Parts: sequence; structure tokens; C-alpha cells
Amino acid sequence: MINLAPHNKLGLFIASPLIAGSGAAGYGDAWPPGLTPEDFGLLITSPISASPHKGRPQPRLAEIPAGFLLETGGHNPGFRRVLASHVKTWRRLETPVVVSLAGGEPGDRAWMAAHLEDIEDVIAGIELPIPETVNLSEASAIIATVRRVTPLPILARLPLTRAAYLARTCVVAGADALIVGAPPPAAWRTGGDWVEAPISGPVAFPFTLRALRQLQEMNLDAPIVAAGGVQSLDDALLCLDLGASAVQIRSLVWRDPAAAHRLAMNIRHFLPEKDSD
Amino acid sequence: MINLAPHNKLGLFIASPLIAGSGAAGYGDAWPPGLTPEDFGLLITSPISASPHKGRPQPRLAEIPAGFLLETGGHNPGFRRVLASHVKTWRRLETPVVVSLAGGEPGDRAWMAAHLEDIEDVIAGIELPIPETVNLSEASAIIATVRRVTPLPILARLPLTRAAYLARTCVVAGADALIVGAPPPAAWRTGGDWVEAPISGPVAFPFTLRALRQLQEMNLDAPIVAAGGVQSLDDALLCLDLGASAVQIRSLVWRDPAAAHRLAMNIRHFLPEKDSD
Amino acid sequence: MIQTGAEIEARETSGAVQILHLRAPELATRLSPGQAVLIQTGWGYDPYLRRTFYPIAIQEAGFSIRLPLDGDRGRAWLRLARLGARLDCLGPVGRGFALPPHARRILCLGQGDAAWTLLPLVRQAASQGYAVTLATETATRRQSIPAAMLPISVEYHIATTDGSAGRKGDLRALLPELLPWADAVIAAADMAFYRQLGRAIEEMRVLLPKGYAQALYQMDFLCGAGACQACAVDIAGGRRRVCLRGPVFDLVDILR
Amino acid sequence: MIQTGAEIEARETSGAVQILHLRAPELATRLSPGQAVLIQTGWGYDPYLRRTFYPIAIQEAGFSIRLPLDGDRGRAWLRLARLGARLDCLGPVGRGFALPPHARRILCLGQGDAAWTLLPLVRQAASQGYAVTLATETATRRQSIPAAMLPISVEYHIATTDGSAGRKGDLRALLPELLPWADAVIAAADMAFYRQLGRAIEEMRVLLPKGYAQALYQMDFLCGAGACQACAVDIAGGRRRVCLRGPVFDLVDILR
Ligand SMILES: Cc1cc2nc3c(=O)[nH]c(=O)nc-3n(C[C@H](O)[C@H](O)[C@H](O)COP(=O)(O)OP(=O)(O)OC[C@H]3O[C@@H](n4cnc5c(N)ncnc54)[C@H](O)[C@@H]3O)c2cc1C
Ligand SMILES: Cc1cc2nc3c(=O)[nH]c(=O)nc-3n(C[C@H](O)[C@H](O)[C@H](O)COP(=O)(O)OP(=O)(O)OC[C@H]3O[C@@H](n4cnc5c(N)ncnc54)[C@H](O)[C@@H]3O)c2cc1C
Ligand SMILES: Cc1cc2nc3c(=O)[nH]c(=O)nc-3n(C[C@H](O)[C@H](O)[C@H](O)COP(=O)(O)O)c2cc1C
Ligand SMILES: Cc1cc2nc3c(=O)[nH]c(=O)nc-3n(C[C@H](O)[C@H](O)[C@H](O)COP(=O)(O)O)c2cc1C
Ligand code: FES
Ligand code: FES
Repeated sequence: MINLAPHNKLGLFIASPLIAGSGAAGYGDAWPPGLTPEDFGLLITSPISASPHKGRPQPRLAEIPAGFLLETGGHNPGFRRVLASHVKTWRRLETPVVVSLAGGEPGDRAWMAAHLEDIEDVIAGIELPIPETVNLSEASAIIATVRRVTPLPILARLPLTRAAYLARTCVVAGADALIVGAPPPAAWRTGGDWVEAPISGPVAFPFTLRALRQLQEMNLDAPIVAAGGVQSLDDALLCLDLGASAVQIRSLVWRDPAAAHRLAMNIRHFLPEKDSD
Repeated sequence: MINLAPHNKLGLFIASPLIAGSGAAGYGDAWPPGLTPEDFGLLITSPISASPHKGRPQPRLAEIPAGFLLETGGHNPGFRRVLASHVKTWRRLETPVVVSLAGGEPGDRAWMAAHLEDIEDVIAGIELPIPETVNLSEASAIIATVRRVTPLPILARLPLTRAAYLARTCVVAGADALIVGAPPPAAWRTGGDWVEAPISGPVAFPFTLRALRQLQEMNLDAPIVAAGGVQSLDDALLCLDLGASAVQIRSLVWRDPAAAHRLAMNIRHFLPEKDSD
Repeated sequence: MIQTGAEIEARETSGAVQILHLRAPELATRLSPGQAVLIQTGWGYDPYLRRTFYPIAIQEAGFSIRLPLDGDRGRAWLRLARLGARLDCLGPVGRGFALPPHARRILCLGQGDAAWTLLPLVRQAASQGYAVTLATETATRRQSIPAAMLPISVEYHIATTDGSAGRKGDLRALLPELLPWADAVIAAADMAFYRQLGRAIEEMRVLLPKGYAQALYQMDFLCGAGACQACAVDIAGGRRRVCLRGPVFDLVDILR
Repeated sequence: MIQTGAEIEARETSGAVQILHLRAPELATRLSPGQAVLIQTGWGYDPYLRRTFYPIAIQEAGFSIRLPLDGDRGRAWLRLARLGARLDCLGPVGRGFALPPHARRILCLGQGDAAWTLLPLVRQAASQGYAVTLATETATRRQSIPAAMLPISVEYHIATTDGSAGRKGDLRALLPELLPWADAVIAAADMAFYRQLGRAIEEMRVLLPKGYAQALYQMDFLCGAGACQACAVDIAGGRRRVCLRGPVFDLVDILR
């Protein structure tokens, strides 16, 4: 087992270093063919906001060279309805579930985190996406306000191009692990409309590698999850080699579930020893 | 003619909106087959530093999905030798030349800019690359120190992912035009070694589009040069459509000079009217 | 939905249009008319997204897709792929057309290239003994479905924008003549036509009941599995994922 | 250097290795042994960089390239390209081998796949009346150049690491026997061998003079035109662009 929250009393133990990234399988209810929760060590839900969001109208998807942009606009049924619909499923799963909490009004994330207390036995942790343009004190505040209200492990997802800049602040503020992270946003025109979103797909991987290398030199005392553009066992092993304790996929789950399943089968042989216990 | 420095007494007049970006043709001495200075409205030199730099050893090049990373490590013969070798060529060219001044010790750029005075008749302007991680006051200082010592038009090249954040500060500090800009840095392993550099090629274009859209909304009173991943007439026209006065290419010059030449021929028909005089 | 290989068995070329016949027994047995198949194109990572196809024929051991000439590099790759090559397919995506059990006379209405997606349904209905009328609208004769591709029992009406075949004009003009006959309608067209169709049905039958008309909401999918949210549109009284609820909807749901 | 199309005229397959014969008259007349050609692969933007080839044959109207099986997707695309397809080429890049005017006996030394890049030079030298000896070292017999591909006048020595052909071992072992005979040396190998070669020449002739040995510094290019600085290496007393100063250097320049 890998512990993604070694300094947290609860810990966050995962049996495989492969994580289904935010939205890869919706709220754990949308599995592409041939994939099951057992393929993953951890499942992160789509981001949830305090109130429901319709997200943005079409178009939401644009293809770019070697990847795509997906702008859902934060489409989600809202905190209460997600819990009402899915807690039963999460309880049944063998794979631990981390709930991703999107921003919104100040206090929203803390409010949601506090309400997760009732289902602390079902939830393995909380993911906090750190927005692209925050400064250090804003990043710190996002984590600290949630840290204050919950003992659950916190995984902070950092923007890749600024991960090195933000990492230590996030750990100090109480993040148990860092997801590295969110690819940089870009834009593309499709039909007459524009889609603007973080880049997804293989195109994101070079940014992931750079951020991992930067963090490796910082010797942070927190496990790192590599995310962004991972497509193959080679990609995943390179991330583990660069100090990541686990690897997150999403685009691959959507585009090629069979390849994701193969990756899930093969990566089990490469559990990083330093983090197992 | 397009004036890229409308508020500068000297002005910076270009006959075509296509610019040979920094290093596309070295110091104006390395033209891929089929391309000549006449294909471009402006030629920007490779970045020059006050003292010579050997740059980095091999490997310098890595291929990434839909693009590449090129890390020369600032390889250049230094300010004095570049001028000694190339001023004669620049004087003969019909195409105006902008000199790119790399950073280094504090004061280096100002020293170089001041020494360009002697050849003010040969040089049409100065490009100042703004590093990826500067804050507003650092960006401001880079431009202001050069502005103080030279009347030459200044083109500030902004990091694409932070262009909107830095743009107004740079204009206020004295930039005559903004090059938008430098693609975000990434890393790739080749052989056993790492190459770390801004992404180049088609993979950069979605970042250019996003930055242009952000700047369009800011109504800055400074011409904008689109740069990063432009591969075709369609790409170039989209940039002009988003408010750019000119478009810069480099990867395309290297990879497909014939396509660059076709673009040069075709884009002349699409001079943006608002900037011509 | 499964992920499976499909072998290119044959290629038909008619002008600039290609039709590929693919062998994929496992997928074919699951596939209904109106459902989509997502096919991976290219080697490597560009283009990254699968291309969405609505098969124009479904047989026991395979299905066929149509490739009009366009600028897309994914479809260009398919046009050049060799016979015998294996394509990676995800499918079937979503819910297809359902032949209404109590109807006997089915009117199929197809517009432009979307008309071709009706072909499997037309053949299925004809073979099951329904009385089928197909009416299509295309820009010119070239785009329209050759009559020879239809079962002999099908009544076929053509409208072309340029008048090069059938009636000159659009599908709407055929409705007054055909609607009264039909006790079920199946359509593949754009939203503007669906609105016209809704109005025409209401005029003729006073109200548009659920179960009377089915319509294909044609779009491109990313995951096809309900995970990515790329396909959410305002339909059936909310913002719904077309890959789960569609791509075939009751016309009532499309219009409200 | 020019940019021009090259048509795939023929494809030879030997085991997993392909040899493509390309028709490109304009480029062929400019091309010398040891120079490189940069070929665009794939459709669209991936892979973006051209692949660098050192032709293994140069004729009046074309040239040939060798494609060993490897994981590269650009070369995979070339392996699958159809006869008649036109490839976009940039070349020739840099300076090739120059047959030394005052020499009569030329020793060519090739290591691994690089040995093949000597073939055009070997043929040129033989046809111009030089006495030519070719010595190669490969891992096994399979990688070595078949004797039938050489002009009949060429003396051919083989070493293989596994002993499956010729002498078991590396090229070094052949030097004492061959060097004294040669009044010029041409090599295509790695740096380690170039250093050994330099030492062997010094032992035999007291010093390594300029003009005695030429060596290919094989690398991949981006622009091939001196603009991008991707190819700068420490050579000839400085950090030089191989596409301008090389890829063929005097051995003296490679070693200092
Ligand atoms: C609407 C809006 C849009 C924005 N858009 C962007 C954007 O697109 N991109 C963007 O980057 N920012 C953007 N910002 C700015 C961003 O939100 C922060 O203001 C910015 O990152 C400042 O961070 P800070 O205050 O923590 O820096 P400070 O902590 O105030 O940094 C000040 C100084 O501290 C030093 N310093 C800081 N960090 C380190 C370190 N790790 N090591 C050593 N020294 C250090 C530096 O020398 C620096 O000059 C935006 C802000 C707003 C309000
Ligand atoms: C070694 C090192 C590495 C670094 N690496 C990075 C890196 O990778 N990425 C990175 O982004 N930074 C990095 N930084 C930080 C960067 O250099 C600056 O410190 C940072 O951008 C702060 O900018 P600032 O001081 O101008 O922000 P400030 O002006 O101090 O911003 C403070 C506050 O002002 C407000 N503000 C700022 N800009 C705007 C605006 N446009 N509109 C409205 N409100 C605004 C914001 O609310 C913000 O919270 C690094 C610094 C160092 C020293
Ligand atoms: C529009 C968009 C929204 C995303 N939101 C989140 C999020 O809230 N939390 C998160 O961890 N990852 C988020 N991601 C990242 C993915 O979940 C995934 O971990 C990451 O992109 C992995 O890269 P891949 O998609 O290339 O595999 C988002 C990505 C995109 C494009
Ligand atoms: C390693 C590297 C260094 C660069 N240095 C500069 C520079 O100093 N000044 C500049 O304007 N552009 C610089 N660029 C950007 C290019 O000059 C060019 O304008 C830009 O990349 C255009 O994108 P393209 O290469 O995709 O056409 C650099 C790019 C790379 C990859
Ligand atoms: S295509 Fe992914 S949710 Fe519908
Ligand atoms: S390959 Fe560009 S400078 Fe040599």
C-alpha cells in the first residue's frame, strides 16, 4: 500500500499507484467499457460546488494539436445532490474515493468540507484545485480554511506552470499531498465559438515533467501525484522515477479505456518502495 | 505600411505583417532555402547578451507531441562580436532589424541599449524578452531601465500564460509594442538527458490564442505582435482577427521554409487596415 | 458499449465520397440504427480525439461508415487506410431508434448527410414488414441516397435545393402530403427542421404526442460513456449528456 | 540546400530493414556522400521535426535511404508510405566527404549502422580509380553490408561482435593490418572509436596530420541552415554548428 497522507492520522492508503483523475469516471458512476474501480488505487470525483451549476452551453470540446480542450464550465449537480445520489455507491466501492471541491463564494469549500464529516468513513480525502492565478497567500488561505474544519487528508492540485512556486506554501498550509497538477489553460476556435480550458492529452505531459523535476529538487515532505497527459506505462514510470508516489490519468480513460486498463494491470508491478509500508 | 511604434517619434514601419521571430534566421545571416529577408516585414535577431555565452552542451533538442523543445542555453557570441560581424549586413537589408537583448547582470541590457545609439540608423528597435517568473515591478524595471537610455522603439516579449497580467505594466513602463509572446516552458527526456525550454511548434498556438483574446479585451494602446505556433495563413489571419498588428514565425521557418514563403506571399493581401497609414 | 477492433473489408468510392465496410462481429450484434461508433484515427497522438460515426449500414458481422471529402485529418487518415487494417472502435454509443410496436406506417425524414444515418433503420423497418416512406432533402442529386440502396418496398421521395433531382426545394414542402399517412415519424435533420416538423405535426394532428416522432440529435462524442460532460446540451427539460440520453430522442424532448 | 519533393520509386525489404529508393533529380545532383537530407514525415503536425537521413546511395536522379526497424513514429510512417508518394526533403545539409586529390589508397572504416553512410563514398572512390578498402564492425552478420552491394574492386573486411561473420571483435583489431597501407582514411563511427583511431594513426605515423583522416559526426538536424543552433557541439576548437561545419570533419578537428 502507498500512503498518500503519511502525516495525517487517518492516512490515505492506495493499493495501486494509478489514480482516476477528477472526472475520469464522473462521480464513480460513469465507467468506460472494460474499466472498473478495481483498476485504480484511488478515484477522484468531478469537482463539486456548493450549489448546482449548469456549466457552459455547447461547444465544450475543441481539438488541438496532440490533445484537446474541454470546458465544462464547472457543470455539476451541487454538493447536496451529489452526496444524495452517490454516497451509497462510494460506500460499496473497494477503491477509496476523494471528493474534489470546486471554489465559489468564500466559505463554500469550508462549508462543504465540514459537511463531509458525516460521511468521513466513506470519503478518503478532499481534493482542492488551486486556481491558475492565485498568489501565495490566496493559495494558503484556500487550504487553511479547509484544514481548519476537517481531519480528512487534503490533496492540493497545483497549476503545473506555477507548481514549484506554490508547492511549499500549500504544504505549510496543511496539504497532505500535492497533485502536480493542472495543465496551463489555452484557447481554440471551433465553429464560430471559442473554447478556453486547460490543455488535455499528450500535449500536457511535457509540462507535467517540468513541474515534477522542479519539485524533486525541493525535497518537500509530502507525497506527489503526477497528473497531466500520462498515456502509457513509460510515461507513468518516468513520473514515478521523478519522485511521484502515484500517477493520475483522465484523458486516456476517455479516449482509450483498453490502454488505461493495460496500464492499470502493468503498473502494479512498479510500486515505489520508499512509500509503501 | 504598419507602424508598430505609433507613439514613438522614430516609429517602426513594416511593409508586411509577417515577422521573422527571434532566431528564425540567426542574426540575419542564416536563411533556410527559398526564404529571403524580403519575405518579412521585420527581422528579430537571436537574443544577444553583453558577454559571449557558449550555451548548453548537447542535447539541445527534444521532440514533444506536435512540437519540440529547443534549449540553446542563450548561446550567442556576445554584444560586441555580433555587432562587429553583422552590422554591415543589417545596413544592406531592406527589411528593418530589431535586436533582441537577453538579460544577464543588472545593467547589462541598459548598457547594450545605450551602445546601440551608435547604429541607431541601422536598428529599427529593441526586443526585450520578459522572463517567465517576474512580478510586475520586475517587469516594469526591465523596460524602464532600457527606455531611459534609448529612443529606439521597444518591443516587450511577454510570457503567454501571464501576458494579460503583465501587459499594462509593460506599456506603462515604456514598451511601444507587445510580442505575445513566449510559450510556457516544459521538459522532455531524450536519451538519458533532459531538455527544458518553452514549447515550440503547433503545440504553442492554443496558448497564443488565449493570450490574444485576453489582451483584446484590455484595449491596450499598443500594437500587438502574435507569436507562438503560427503555421499557416489561417493561423495568421486568426491572430490578426484577434487584434494583432503583425504575426511572428520561427518554427515554421525552420521546419518548412516553402510553407513560410507561401505564407509570406499570401499574407500581404491581408494588411490590417486600422494600423496602416 | 465495448472497445473492439474493426477490419476494413472493402472500400467503395463514389466521386469524392468513400464508404468503408468494416468487419466487427461483436460490435455489429450490439449496434442499433441511430447509435454512434467512435473510431480512433491516425498513429500516435494526433489527432487525439476519436471520430464519431453514425453507421449507414449494419449487418450481422459488421457495419459501414460514410466518409465525405472534408478537411479533417482524422477522416483523411481513414480515407487512406489500407484494406485489412484494424480500426479501434468504441461503441455503440447511446440509444438508437426504436421501431414503435403499434405503428404500421413509418415516415422517415432525412436532411443532407444526416439522411444517410436513417438507412439502417429504413432497412430494418422494411424487413420487419412496416410500410416505410423515406423522404430526403439534399443540396444536389449527388448527395442523395441512390434508390438502389433502398429495399424495394420503400417509397422514396427526394427534394433537392438545386432541383437536380426530385422536387426542387426543401423537405417541408413534402410534409403536407406525407404526414397524414404516417403513424410514426423518424427524423435525422437539424434543429430548425425539427421545429418545423413539430409545428407541422401539431397542425395536422392537433397535438404532438410523446412516442409519435423520434429524432436524431447528431453530435461528436469524446468518451461516449457519460464521464466527460463534453456532450451536454439543453434537451429534454435540462442540460443532459447526449451520449447517455440520446443521440435519438423523442421529438417532444428535443423541442422542449 | 533546396527544398524539394522526392518520390518513393521502390522499396526493398530485407528482414526488418527497409531501403527506400527516392527519385529527386534536383536534390541528387547537389548531394555528396556524407551529407544529410531532412525528410518530413506524417501528415499534419505530429511528428513535427523532420527526420535526418544520411543516404546510402546517390544516383543521377535520386538517392536511397535505409530504415532499420525502431520505435520512431516518423520512420514508421515512412515504412508504411506508398510507392509513388512524394516526400518533402530539405538538403543537402552541410559538407560531405571530399576525396583527397593526392591520395590513391583509401581506407573506409564503418561502425554499426553508420557504416552504411560510407557506401556512396566507397562507390564514388572506386569509380574514380582509387584503391578502396572497406572495413566494418557490426553486432551480427545481419547488420553488415552485403558484399554484393560493393563495387567489385573494393577490398572488404568484416568484424562482428558475435563472430557471426568475419573476425570476431571490433574494428580496432583490424587497424594494425590496414592502416599502414592507407594514404587516406574515411570513417563513420562513434567518438570512442575516433579517439582510438587517432591514437592508432599517431602510433603508426608519429603524428596525425590534417587532411589524412575524415570522419562523419552523425547527428539529427532541425533547420540544417545554421539558424536554430540545435546542432552546436564542441568540435574544431569551439562550440560549432555541425550543419554548417560538418557533418564531415577532419579527424584532427573532431579530436581537439
Ligand atoms: C485578475 C488577476 C489576474 C492575475 N493573473 C495572473 C496570471 O495570469 N499569472 C500570474 O502569475 N499571476 C496573475 N495574477 C497575480 C497573482 O494572483 C498574484 O498576485 C501573484 O502571483 C503575486 O503573488 P504573491 O503576492 O504571492 O507574490 P509576492 O509574495 O508578493 O512576491 C513578491 C516578491 O517575493 C519574492 N518571492 C516570491 N516568491 C518567491 C519564491 N518562491 N522564492 C523566492 N522569492 C520569492 C519575489 O522576489 C517577488 O518579487 C493575477 C492577479 C489578479 C488579481
Ligand atoms: C525563484 C522564484 C520563482 C518564481 N516562480 C514563479 C512562477 O513559476 N510562476 C509565477 O507566477 N510566479 C513565480 N514567482 C513569483 C513572481 O516572481 C512574482 O513574485 C509574482 O508574480 C508576484 O507578482 P507581484 O509581486 O507583482 O504581485 P503583487 O502585485 O504583489 O500582487 C499582490 C496582489 O495584488 C493583486 N493584483 C496583482 N495583479 C493584479 C491585477 N492584474 N489585477 C488586479 N489585482 C491584481 C492581487 O490580488 C494579488 O493578490 C517566482 C519568484 C521567484 C523569486
Ligand atoms: C476542464 C478541466 C477541469 C479539470 N478539473 C479538475 C479538477 O477539478 N481537479 C483535478 O484534480 N483535476 C482536474 N482536471 C485535471 C484532470 O482531472 C486530470 O487529472 C488531469 O488532466 C490529468 O491529465 P490527463 O487528462 O491528460 O490524463 C481538469 C482538467 C480539465 C481539462
Ligand atoms: C529556446 C527559445 C528561446 C527563445 N528566445 C526568444 C527570444 O529571446 N526572443 C523572442 O522574441 N522570441 C524568442 N523565442 C520565441 C521565438 O523567437 C518565436 O518568436 C516564437 O517561438 C514563435 O513561435 P514559433 O517558433 O512556434 O513560430 C524563443 C523560443 C525558444 C523556444
Ligand atoms: S461524450 Fe463524454 S459524457 Fe457524453
Ligand atoms: S540544425 Fe539548425 S543550426 Fe544546425
